[in-house]
Amino acid sequence: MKTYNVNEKGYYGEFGGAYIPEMLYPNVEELRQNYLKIMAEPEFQKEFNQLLKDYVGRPSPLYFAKRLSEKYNTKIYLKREDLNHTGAHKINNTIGQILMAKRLGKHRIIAETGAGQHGVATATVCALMGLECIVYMGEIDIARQAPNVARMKMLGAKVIPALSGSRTLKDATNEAIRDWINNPVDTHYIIGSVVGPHPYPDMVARFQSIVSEEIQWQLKKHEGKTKPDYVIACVGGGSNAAGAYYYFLDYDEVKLIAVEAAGLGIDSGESAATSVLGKEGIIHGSKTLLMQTNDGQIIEPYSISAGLDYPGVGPMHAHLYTSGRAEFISITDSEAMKAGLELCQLEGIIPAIESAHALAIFEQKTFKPDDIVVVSLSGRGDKDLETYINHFSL
Amino acid sequence: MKTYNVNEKGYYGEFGGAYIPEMLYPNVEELRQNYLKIMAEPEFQKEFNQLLKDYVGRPSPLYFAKRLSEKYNTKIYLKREDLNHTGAHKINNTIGQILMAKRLGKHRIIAETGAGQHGVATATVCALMGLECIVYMGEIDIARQAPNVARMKMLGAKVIPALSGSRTLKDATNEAIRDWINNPVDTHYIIGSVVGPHPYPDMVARFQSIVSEEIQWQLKKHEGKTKPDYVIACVGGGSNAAGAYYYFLDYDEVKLIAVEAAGLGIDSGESAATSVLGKEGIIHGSKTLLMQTNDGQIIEPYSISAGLDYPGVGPMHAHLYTSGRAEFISITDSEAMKAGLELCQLEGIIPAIESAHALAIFEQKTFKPDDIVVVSLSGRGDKDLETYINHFSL
Amino acid sequence: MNRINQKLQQDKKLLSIYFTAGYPNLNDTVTIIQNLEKSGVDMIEIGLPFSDPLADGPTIQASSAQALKNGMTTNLLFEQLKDIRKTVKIPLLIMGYFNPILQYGVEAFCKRCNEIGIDGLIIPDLPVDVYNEEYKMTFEKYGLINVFLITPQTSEERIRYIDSISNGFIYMVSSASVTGSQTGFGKEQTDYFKRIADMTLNNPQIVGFGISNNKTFTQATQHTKGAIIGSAFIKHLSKNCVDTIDGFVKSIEK
Amino acid sequence: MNRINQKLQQDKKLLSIYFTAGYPNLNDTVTIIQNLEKSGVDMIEIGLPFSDPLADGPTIQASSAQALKNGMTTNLLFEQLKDIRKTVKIPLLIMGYFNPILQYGVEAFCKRCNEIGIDGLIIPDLPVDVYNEEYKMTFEKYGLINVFLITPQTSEERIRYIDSISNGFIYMVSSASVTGSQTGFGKEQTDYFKRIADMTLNNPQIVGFGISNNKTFTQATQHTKGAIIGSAFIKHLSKNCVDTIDGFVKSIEK
Ligand SMILES: Cc1ncc(COP(=O)(O)O)c(C=O)c1O
Ligand SMILES: Cc1ncc(COP(=O)(O)O)c(C=O)c1O
Repeated sequence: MKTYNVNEKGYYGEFGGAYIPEMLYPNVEELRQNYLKIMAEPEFQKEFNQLLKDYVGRPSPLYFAKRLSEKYNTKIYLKREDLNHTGAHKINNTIGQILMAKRLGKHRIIAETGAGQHGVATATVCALMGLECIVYMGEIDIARQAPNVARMKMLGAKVIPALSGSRTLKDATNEAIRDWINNPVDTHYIIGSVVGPHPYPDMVARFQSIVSEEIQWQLKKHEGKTKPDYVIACVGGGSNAAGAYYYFLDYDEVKLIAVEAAGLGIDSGESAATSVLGKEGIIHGSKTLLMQTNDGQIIEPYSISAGLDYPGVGPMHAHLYTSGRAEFISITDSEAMKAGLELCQLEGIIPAIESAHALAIFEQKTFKPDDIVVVSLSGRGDKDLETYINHFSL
Repeated sequence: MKTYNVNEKGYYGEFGGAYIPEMLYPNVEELRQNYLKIMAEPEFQKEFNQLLKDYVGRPSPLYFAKRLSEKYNTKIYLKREDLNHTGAHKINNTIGQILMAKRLGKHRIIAETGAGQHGVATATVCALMGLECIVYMGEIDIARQAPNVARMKMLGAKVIPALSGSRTLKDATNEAIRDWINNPVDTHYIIGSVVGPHPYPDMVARFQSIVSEEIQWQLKKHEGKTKPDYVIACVGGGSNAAGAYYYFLDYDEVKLIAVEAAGLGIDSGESAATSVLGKEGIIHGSKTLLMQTNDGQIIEPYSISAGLDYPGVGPMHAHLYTSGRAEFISITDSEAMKAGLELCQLEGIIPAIESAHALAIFEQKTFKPDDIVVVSLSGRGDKDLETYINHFSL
Repeated sequence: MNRINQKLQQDKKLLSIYFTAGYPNLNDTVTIIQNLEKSGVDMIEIGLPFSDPLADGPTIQASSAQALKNGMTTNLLFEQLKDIRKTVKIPLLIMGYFNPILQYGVEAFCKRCNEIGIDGLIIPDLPVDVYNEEYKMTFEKYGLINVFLITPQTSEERIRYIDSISNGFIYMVSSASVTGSQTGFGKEQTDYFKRIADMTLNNPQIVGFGISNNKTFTQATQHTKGAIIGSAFIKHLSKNCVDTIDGFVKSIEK
Repeated sequence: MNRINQKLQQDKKLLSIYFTAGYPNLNDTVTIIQNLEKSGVDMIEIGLPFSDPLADGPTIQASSAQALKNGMTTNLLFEQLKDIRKTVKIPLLIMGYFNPILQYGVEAFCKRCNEIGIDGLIIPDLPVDVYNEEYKMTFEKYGLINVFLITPQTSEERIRYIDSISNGFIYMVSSASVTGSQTGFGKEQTDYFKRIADMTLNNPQIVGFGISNNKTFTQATQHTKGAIIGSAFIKHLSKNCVDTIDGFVKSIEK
């Protein structure tokens, strides 16, 4: 049987693996050997689920968006990860990883962040557990996601600007990896998406799989069936998509759509549409699709959305793309912004610009009136207010 | 039997009533005659509860705050209204009122707002229902709660600055009432707290009562009993407190603590501690306690928290105060800010500065180790980041 | 017989003027009243300023704020008015929000009005029923007429009820709006004036809100007993000194 | 026999120098190599610059970024090196991240290295197992020695495994850290050097990371076969011209 999940060697098809310097080997290997075992412990399960419920506020609703559905003449459900504590799906993963880190005896936590949501989610769980927290964030992202920087500071995290390269997510990730190399014993690196060396993509996908787990029983209540016709999610690294797809991966009747950031346009040279523009390569320890020159130098991506402004994609998604299991669609900055504003004004929900990319699909693609379309509303737009206000001169 | 609820005439003890100009009589009377009937309709109940669940994300968790409990050596539960859609308890009421307004055939909505949370919550439900929305907000509050102003704009609401008086919540309320006088036929005024003429205080309290309804069964799961020893809430107008107290009002064994804003200190002349500094009088259509000169002029209040910066208090709370049913405690700006930061760093939750006032109680009052203390975490602090960051020079 | 009732019996359209006590200057109160009477005004509403006048538009709001800033208080107003009846004969009403009166004490307030020679009160936020149940006796004891408002939205039934407990005139709000927000009357308003006139109530009606010049005064009084000018007069005072009151009044009645 | 193996047989402590190709100027590569050999350096690691050098500290990062900006590419580097063996005899290694090599094609890359006379490769993010399973044969076909890293955290078991598949030297990272982040060696490091020495591995060890002067060079080589200087040399180049290389090298070996 075909599977779109990881194999024992850490590969999705030909993508994945752990292309890491030896300095990281002990940490990554320790994690690889222990993550499944730890995740299976009843005590771990209990603590994880309790925190998801009482602290994060799960289950997040599966909300039937009536006015949006009317407008696009199909049945649109929004999976409301924006309602999670800290405002995005990212916290599902950081809760899991902080419990993992504690069981591995780590007491110093590092993370990279783009939109700042993963940084805030990491700072949050560190505060909750009383652990030291250092977050690397590109200088450009520090400027465009100021509210999240303020939140991290409030939560007691140290935010260190990444000053190299495009000064965005990719460079913050480089810095985090350097920190981990420099601090190999007491530090756990909480990666924020389904990227990085094995076992990160799989571990993060498992922590995010709660999203599709819930969609199944919630849809059952709403529609009497557990499987939607479509699941749509934006893809930066791919964690919200991985979570939303997870339990549907092996059911071909559930069509998966991955939405990437086209920035100023696929052919503009200012884009982050990895699947279209990328080729197989190695980034951040993983073999995957990435935007690169013929020479193998990584191209600095661009998107108005800090969370999608990444030149790679998780290996699961690289495989979903090349295998054709998921359809990949690119959405420009201005299409996303328009879709974001539309959701505000039709449904009273301000989406993160990342999530707005997923919503923009409805202007691109026509669905049937009785199609059940689940959109991963991966986060709320509070962090993006300034960008929205300026974009629309409100 | 003693009761702390409203009587048929709209009074809580000697407080309440509807001291309104004749211009408002038809609207208020229409509401008075219909609100209970409408709220009792199964169709209304269904729609209200469905939206609370799928749109707002209720139930909001009752979260056992482990590290905070350890620090103060008692059992502290946080009622997580901060996780609601739009970030505060305010949305419970606006969902209810928008459904009410629709049934009354209104298609223009006005609201006042202080912290902006009620304005955002109103703009949100108006977008959801496709109704016109005008929000009045004091000029000072527009400046200190900028993120919420941006959110209202995104949601398509028109924000009109109140330029008179202290240019805060009281004055925004005056302006909203003037608007209603000028638009008596098609407009519904969504008041944001348990203030204003009867039936508003009772109607808003009923919409907010979901909070204590949930506390009962959630506490049952956590502690095996439905009643806490203490319920603590901040009081601006008093709606989050009313919601958190509601089902406990008639049970004296549940001690109620209302926390007011002392601003720079009770005796500083810059304060909003209505119960201590107020006398019986009329404000915004209701007989209640309010801060006023000997001559009956309303005193301009002060608090660092825009949501507590109000010279009156709802009539229910005036009665809880004079009857001794609730204990009233005042917390200064700096005590509240400290408690807010403490919650960030112990529990990873950034509270609204309003809610931080309630949390500051633990430095003032000692609880027994096995006391079950429920604190209404009425909202999240995203709107307050700038104030926090400046206050602590982070 | 109360001066208001006497005045209402006169066979003419009545011009009533509202001003805010303590505005433009703290001690203008008596001069304004005297000048208004001299100019031929029929009735005066002395505004007791309030910090939060929620039924008033920007003009009266601003005058109230200024009056309070100038130092106006309830006691001071009574002090200024204490000898008013030595010089002024026309009906005088105090118009104010309920809270300052409540703080003074309703009975004490009524008593003081009576001593001074105030004839009536207009308290926009004192509801009819509360008045009826709690304060009617006190008002009557001190010979004060309480004036109620009606608006285009007030039901016929309620108008009849208000008429039944009124004993002076009914303050007919020209259109549902705060003071000062109209610029002229249209068909809707004149229909309304006529509709009420056709109800042949016991109490005559005097129109308020939106009267600013001869034209609106004439329109407003076509079917009613009189009209009240507020914001327009305050605006005049804000730009001209109290000596010009005569000119303002003449421009209305011309 | 590979030049690296020959060199390792010499009875001396080896000084190896890393530099980034294309830095400070695009065409400095050959001059730097020649000057290094003339100054008595034993071995050279030619850095193939990469946009995202995640195991490197700020100095090497900056030099890589500058080199790419100057126009360095894999092809150009090979072009610059094509006649290098006409003048240079000491062992030459290319040190680079895996992605540019992968894009070039691993086999093509190895072939070209072989043609030019490159002796070995250091690819920090090519894992031991992947090398072993996928690329070992190719490397051997083209006579290239692949150099693996070990760190203070590498387990004894893993060191023995790495030793078993190495056929040149082991690159011993002085302390777990990115390049350029040490300022001197303490007891911890020297204990670690000694611990590894006591394991009597088949492959000699050469220390890298944190060697910047005569003192650290001497410490590093007390228990090992040699040491590699990278960041300190790049820093030197950033402030001095390529003619001063001799002085730099002499200051290390003095
Ligand atoms: C709200 C939101 N959605 C999506 C993303 C993209 O991440 P991923 O592709 O891992 O879901 C981010 C990243 O910060 C985010 O904040
Ligand atoms: C988070 C929050 N808590 C409390 C309040 C105070 O209102 P109330 O006293 O009606 O709960 C506000 C008002 O804006 C608020 O935003």
